[in-house]
Amino acid sequence: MKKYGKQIIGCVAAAAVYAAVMILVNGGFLSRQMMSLIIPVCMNIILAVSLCMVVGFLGELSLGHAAFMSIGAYSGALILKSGLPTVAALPLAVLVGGVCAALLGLLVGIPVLRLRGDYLAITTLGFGEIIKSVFNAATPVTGGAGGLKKIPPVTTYRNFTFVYILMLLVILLVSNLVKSRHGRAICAIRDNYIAAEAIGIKVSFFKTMAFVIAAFMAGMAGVVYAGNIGILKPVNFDYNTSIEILVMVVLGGMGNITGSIIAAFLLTVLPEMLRGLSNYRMLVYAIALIAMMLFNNSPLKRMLVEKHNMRQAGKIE
Amino acid sequence: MALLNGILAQLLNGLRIGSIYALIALGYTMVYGIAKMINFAHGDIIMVGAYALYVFVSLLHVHPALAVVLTIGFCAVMGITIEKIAYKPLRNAQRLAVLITAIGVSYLLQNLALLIFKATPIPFGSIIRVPSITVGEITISGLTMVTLAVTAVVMVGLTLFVNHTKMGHSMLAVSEDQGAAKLMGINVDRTITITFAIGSALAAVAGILYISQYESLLPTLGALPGIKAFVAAVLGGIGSIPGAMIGGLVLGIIESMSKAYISTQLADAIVFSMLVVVLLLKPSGILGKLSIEKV
Amino acid sequence: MKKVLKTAGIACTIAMLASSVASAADTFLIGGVGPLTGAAASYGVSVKQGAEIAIEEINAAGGVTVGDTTYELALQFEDDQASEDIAPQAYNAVMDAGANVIMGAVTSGACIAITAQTYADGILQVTPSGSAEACIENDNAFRICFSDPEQGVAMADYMTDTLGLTKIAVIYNTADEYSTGIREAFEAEVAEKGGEIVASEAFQTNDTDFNAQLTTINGTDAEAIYVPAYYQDATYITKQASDMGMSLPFFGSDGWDGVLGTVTDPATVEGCIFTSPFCASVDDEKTVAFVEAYKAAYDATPDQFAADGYDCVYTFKAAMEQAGSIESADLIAAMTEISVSGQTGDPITFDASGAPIKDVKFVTVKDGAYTFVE
Amino acid sequence: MALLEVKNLGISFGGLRAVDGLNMTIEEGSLVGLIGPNGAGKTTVFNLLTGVYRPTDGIIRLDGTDLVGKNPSQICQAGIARTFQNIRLFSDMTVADNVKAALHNQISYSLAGSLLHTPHYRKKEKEIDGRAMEILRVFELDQFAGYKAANLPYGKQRKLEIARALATNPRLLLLDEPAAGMNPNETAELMETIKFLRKEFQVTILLIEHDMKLVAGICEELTVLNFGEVLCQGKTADVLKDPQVITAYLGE
Repeated sequence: MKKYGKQIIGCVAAAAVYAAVMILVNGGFLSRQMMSLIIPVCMNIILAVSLCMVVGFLGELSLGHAAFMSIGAYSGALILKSGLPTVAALPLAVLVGGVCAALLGLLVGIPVLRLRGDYLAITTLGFGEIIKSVFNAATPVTGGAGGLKKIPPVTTYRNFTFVYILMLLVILLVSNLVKSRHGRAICAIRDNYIAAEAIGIKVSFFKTMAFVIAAFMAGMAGVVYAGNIGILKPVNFDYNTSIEILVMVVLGGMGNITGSIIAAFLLTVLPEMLRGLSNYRMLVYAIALIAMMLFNNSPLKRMLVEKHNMRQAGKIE
Repeated sequence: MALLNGILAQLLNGLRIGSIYALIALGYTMVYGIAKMINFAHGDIIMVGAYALYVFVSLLHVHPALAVVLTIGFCAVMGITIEKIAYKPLRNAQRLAVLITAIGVSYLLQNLALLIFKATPIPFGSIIRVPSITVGEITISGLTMVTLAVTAVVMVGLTLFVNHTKMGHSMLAVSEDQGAAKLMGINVDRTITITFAIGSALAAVAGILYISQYESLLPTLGALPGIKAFVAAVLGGIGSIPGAMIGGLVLGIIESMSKAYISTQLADAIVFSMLVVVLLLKPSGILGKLSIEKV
Repeated sequence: MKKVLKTAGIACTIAMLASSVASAADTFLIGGVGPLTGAAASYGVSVKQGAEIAIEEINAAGGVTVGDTTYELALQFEDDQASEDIAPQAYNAVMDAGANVIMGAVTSGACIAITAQTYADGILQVTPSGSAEACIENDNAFRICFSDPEQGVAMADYMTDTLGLTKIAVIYNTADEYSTGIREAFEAEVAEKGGEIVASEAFQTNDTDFNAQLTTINGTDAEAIYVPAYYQDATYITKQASDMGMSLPFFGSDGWDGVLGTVTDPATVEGCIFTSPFCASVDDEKTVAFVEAYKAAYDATPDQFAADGYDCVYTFKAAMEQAGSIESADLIAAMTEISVSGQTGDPITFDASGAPIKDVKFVTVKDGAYTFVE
Repeated sequence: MALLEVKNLGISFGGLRAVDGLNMTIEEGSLVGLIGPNGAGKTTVFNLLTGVYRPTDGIIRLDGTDLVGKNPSQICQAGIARTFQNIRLFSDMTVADNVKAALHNQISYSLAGSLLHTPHYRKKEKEIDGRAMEILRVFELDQFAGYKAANLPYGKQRKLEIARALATNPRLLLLDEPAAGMNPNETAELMETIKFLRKEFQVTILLIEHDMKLVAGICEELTVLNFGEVLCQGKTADVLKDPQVITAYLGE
């Protein structure tokens, strides 16, 4: 019964957020600046939640999430530009973007099977830079450094509903996955891969699977990005972008989907809220980031968590 | 003959940039090996070192030799401060938490520099003047030789320090097992603080040589060499001191060779592909120790 | 701190003026979008400062009179970090503040990222320095600077026709739209004129080491090197070339302007020639006045971005006066009828495509100072 | 036929011969002890049997199937489960999820079911829940099902590890020092549990243990290792009387 309670709360919250956004947008209560943030927030939530699966649940550090996003963005954008009616083009683009990114995920999955930890991290970073270079060089298809331009603006805040559903879908799929035998296998690998193997979990298979699913979702987010900004440039998918997504996941408390969502929202909106500080904006952002990380691991927060743990342990004794 | 000269010249170009990567990678590897964290702000400490040298020499008119010492001291103190404020409270947190904080520190340093020194590049002539050597048709730049020499000296010095001093032994112990080191009476906090001081001092040296080589100050100047040196450190086997040196030089040479003979457009892609290939063949880098988990 | 106060001051002024509609001098708000932080910050800062000089001049001279109303100009400049992702937010932030016209974005990609929205909003958009052709695709968009292909073609003609060079090497930034755009047009035009590109060497943004590319060029029979890139890149390239003992003449694009401020030894760029609409060291009256005002206010020498920003503001003024209205549609319609006497051209007029019509000029470094090539 | 057949098993690490010429047969349903001084190579034998290490030479057969060259997850599926000397729980997961993770191959459904939580998923999950609780109940861990594994006290963590191993439905269970770090009361309790689960789950058990009271109390047969080689094999009572064994344990 408790399980269903959580699901009901989730549904109500999702509907309430949707209603609130629609009222704010259509009622003209939002500034244009805030309206232009709606889609980026959704997109970043998709990215953060999908990366959360790799970093939080699988426990592998990936610095190449932006590469998956870029593959999705470019392939999806080519579909959007093909002249199909939006009704058909948009879902198709999202699907193709996701699939292309997933294929890259499979490719990246190969070294994933051999490498761990920081070596894997640097490899994913390397993959990202390779993709970026290739996009830069493949001018006839990608427009090179000048970028792929004139992508129809099909995922602006006017198409909020579509993007929102996509976002909910991603959140739902990831949180569903976590509460399943596949999710348990992935988490088991994170906690102790030797023990995971010993209980019959195929570590390589599940690692690759996590990467592929996360890549698929990042690819979809890329299509949303393409349809929102209208121009794709390889430089926007460098490791800094990957790191920004990673920051959301870590700040959200690794392996915590709700945390990732909140962090994605905050970190997208925060720099805009700080515009009033003009030149000091990024400085304050940096300080805020450090402060949030320090708080997350401060004695105060730890005390709260430990109290909870003690209560559990106390009950056992 | 012309082809041979060309190859030789490109090799030297590789050494020129590679020796800088190697020097930065030494700092990376040092901090990584002992504190077990990827210090993403390392590249920005190089930037701070470069600006500090500029302030001492051009604005305060300190004698260059003294300025070098002051710069190294300044960066070491800054490294300690950053460690105390931003990293130490996270000593027992997840490793990723520290990584993100390091990224925050990187943003902070870059934006501070931007506010203080503005975005326009500041020209700053080299304080190191060493004549080039010409052998046949090949010219070896004086600075390249200085950088190589400094990198080699630093590498040897670090190796000796780590293996033959009390502090060095503490560092090795901390790098093996922090908990056990603590039980053995080693002051882990102090050891890590000193590691950061040394790492930052190395970054300062790298900054000084970098700015002498390229002569233009930018708030973001540390970012690219920082990431390349990180790659170099991993390539060589992160945590290994000679590995950092080899990784840096190899990276520099691959970079200049692929620019010269394959494609300047795809040079970065080639460099990173090489990295992936090396790691697939040798998952812990050229000289890295493969840590096998005991079951 | 001064800047914060200043921004706060402007914000207060805007708020006050907005609340008292009946005040004698109404405010005409220019919404600026460009990088103030990040790697491209210097371009945005220059544009902003150049525009501020123009605004101060105009306001000091009594503002802009349109019909019966006199407008005081104001600028709200939002940071887009030269990023396509952030430009829309920056644009919407200035729109929230009630911008009447848009100056920006400063960089091409960010500019293209907001053109669809400015077009939908029907607002006059003038980019000071967005040189990609796509920046002015829409009817509401104009630019002050030359387009990338125009520059490339102009330099190719000059090098082949005027100087009679036939074997040319190119170093360009493969990750930069401006650089690749010029390079493409340049190489095509050189081929057209019967010249030969003997080497076309790429580099990436933030690269500082060009020895590999220069060594390659050294091994060819190039007679000159063309570098369509920014002055930082030019600084590194010329310095490293001179260290290698290369003596080939350098040619550049307008991004080279400012190179004397960043080289440690002016001898390394002595004799180089680049296309530039603006040269801070010429001694005509208008330039001198601008340079002095700029120096007094910001303790720096204005570059072409500053000049572009300056001209942008005067373009708005001319459009307001010509239109006799501050309605966007009227301003846009007036754009093709105006003639601006600016820093980067005198006169500057605009064609229906939104491109400026002004003379291409070549600047060279002679005895460590910029001068126009006669 | 014996359940487990090990013939001439050996492994070298560099020059070191960690296990050499090990022969061992374990009959279905028996409870066998593997003992020997520290560093004798007992855990290495476990690692060889479960595929963590690949033997340099020798044969391992489970019910006639060759296991050499298979990876740990394949060997687990073939029917060997184990616990670890240094407890390896999924410490950030709940007690219940630790066991459920081990039911991964027993009660299965598709990825689509996982992603969409289909009715089939619900049915199977219910089954998994039931089975997991059943197993936890055996170890009296059911009331802690929702707690993080890391928060359990040490003795219960050991129990949970055994519970998790049993969830894979093994034919052969390898226990690596199950009583390590337990007080006499806990050890006594553990002995009862082992006896009980042997009957309840009809599983054959091979265990490494230093606690002689436990070994003597429950093992029917013993194999004694010393310096990687078999010192002595046979019925528990006989082996414990063997002078060689006593020397190996107590020294000269």
